[in-house]
Amino acid sequence: MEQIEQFSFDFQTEIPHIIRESRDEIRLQMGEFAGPLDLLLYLIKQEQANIFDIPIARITDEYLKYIRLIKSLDTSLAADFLVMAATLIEIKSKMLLPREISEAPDEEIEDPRRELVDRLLEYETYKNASQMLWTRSTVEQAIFTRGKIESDENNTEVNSNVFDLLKIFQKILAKHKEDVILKIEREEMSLAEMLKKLKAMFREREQLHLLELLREMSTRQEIILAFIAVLELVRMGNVTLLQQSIFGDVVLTKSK
Amino acid sequence: MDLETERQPRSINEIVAIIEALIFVADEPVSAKLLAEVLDEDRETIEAAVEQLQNEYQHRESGLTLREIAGGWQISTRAEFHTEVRKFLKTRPNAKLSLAALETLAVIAYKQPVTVPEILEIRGVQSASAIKTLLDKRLITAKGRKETVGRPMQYGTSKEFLLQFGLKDLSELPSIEDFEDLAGSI
Amino acid sequence: MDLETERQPRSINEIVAIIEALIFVADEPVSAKLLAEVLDEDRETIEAAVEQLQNEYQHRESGLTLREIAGGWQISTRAEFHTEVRKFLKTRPNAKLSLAALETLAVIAYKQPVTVPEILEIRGVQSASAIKTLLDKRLITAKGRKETVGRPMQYGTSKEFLLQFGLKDLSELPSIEDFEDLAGSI
Repeated sequence: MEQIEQFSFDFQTEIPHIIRESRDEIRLQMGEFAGPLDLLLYLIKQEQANIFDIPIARITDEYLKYIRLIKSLDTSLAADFLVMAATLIEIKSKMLLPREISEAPDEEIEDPRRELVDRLLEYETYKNASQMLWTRSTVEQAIFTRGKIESDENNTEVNSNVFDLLKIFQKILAKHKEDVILKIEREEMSLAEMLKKLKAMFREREQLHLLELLREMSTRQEIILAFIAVLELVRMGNVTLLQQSIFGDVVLTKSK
Repeated sequence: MDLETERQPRSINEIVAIIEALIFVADEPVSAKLLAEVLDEDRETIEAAVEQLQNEYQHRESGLTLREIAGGWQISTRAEFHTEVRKFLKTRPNAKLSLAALETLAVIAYKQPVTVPEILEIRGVQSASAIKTLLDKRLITAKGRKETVGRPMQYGTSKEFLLQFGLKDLSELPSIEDFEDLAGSI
Repeated sequence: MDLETERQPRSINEIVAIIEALIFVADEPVSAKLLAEVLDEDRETIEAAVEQLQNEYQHRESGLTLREIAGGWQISTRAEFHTEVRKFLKTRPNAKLSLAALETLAVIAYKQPVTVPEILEIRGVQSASAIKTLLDKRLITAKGRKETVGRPMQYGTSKEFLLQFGLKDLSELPSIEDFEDLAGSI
């Protein structure tokens, strides 16, 4: 049996929750929330609030308190928690605005919390469904199929899907890349050879742009060598360097 | 090639026995369709035979059971003996999916085919590593591309999902409305 | 750890059922000694139970048999059904591939049309037998000759490939970009 997941949890005992230590101190218990909606739902239930009438100011404060606790969370997830924080603050500020007296008093004023409530309800639907899946898989783990028999011997073969193709292809390419790099390193150039190469280039033309020259080099090693070779040519008085503007390209000109 | 033509008609008990043998040697659930093909019997005969076999399994006080899963029939141990089986195999229960992976799987199961941005929309959080886990565990699979900007990949559940969650087919999942009704209560 | 001590004594039928489950899940014939250990029952009880189980298998008109082999017990199909069993094993879906064939298929799928020397260059190993397997399984097909020295044959994936991998067309193959959101996790 393969073991992949690093952390597991138990729906009955390991639901993450926050323990209030004192007025200002809260502590996170058991793992992480599955996302900002998960946390929000938890806070609403904790406050025993009605999801259709969320006490937005109180919940926002609680939410922000928690956000401070999860600073260490990996950044991609933290971003999603922060987006929710911004949404909550926005809703809170809208709720604080005095309700304009509507031209038509019967007209239904859109509750700023409306969209959030819809999202929470949809999220909770799937969260409930995931609990059902958890229960099913737990039951299923009590059931075993037969052991290996003789006719299974072709089990070296794998049942594959398109993702296997992609993964395998990427692996081959990665291996291939290593091979190419190795090949180049074996054909390492010496400084003398690089000097020779540059001199040959200057035999054909008067000027060379440094960037262009370096771009022609295929490895870091060659780039460094080319740079040293250029400096060497300057030192020997074979070429002069000219930079036409600050941060502009450097032009190598053959000395007369 | 086809020597089958001259064979004697089989009795129902013989068909039941052959079916049992085939389901046993198969390394995955066997559909009634495949059984009918291999035995060269019609579908009704096969279905009646499978039903008889299942009754036999139910009435014997046996350690095994015959059940329909992932579109086919499979013999497996009875759940009540899991302690002894596990002790014998020296296995522990499989590592469970993380909460994030389970939620993502629930969204994919009920919304399929569904794209990564659509999952993000519902869960409110990036689900990349959860999707990666589900792909690695073969619980989900590609279901073509969505004809929209960028042609994103769509995901759906796999046969492995049915196997690991003990489902005959997707229609056996409770309807999403059941969970909708639960949401917002408390 | 050992909670076994407080368990209820098992009935003989229960022992028989558990033994059947254990023999069923085992990869190798199971000895009475091992069964006695796992069940924590004495050897005589186990031997009586195995005998009872064997009688049941003999008297049921079943497709399976319980046999003693290499000092242990094993469930297998009855010899008289070997024709059907063999026929069945041959019909198994051929989406299964060796790793070498899968690698070659991956290269062909993503690089098509591609020649044998090009595949060799990418994989770094001879792929002739893998290509033959793929041709036999109709997963790849010849796509004309390349206009270069020796005019080598080019290969690409077939319609059967699309079918077996559940793709509408080649544009549905997952690409590296599809995994950019999943990057870091792959």
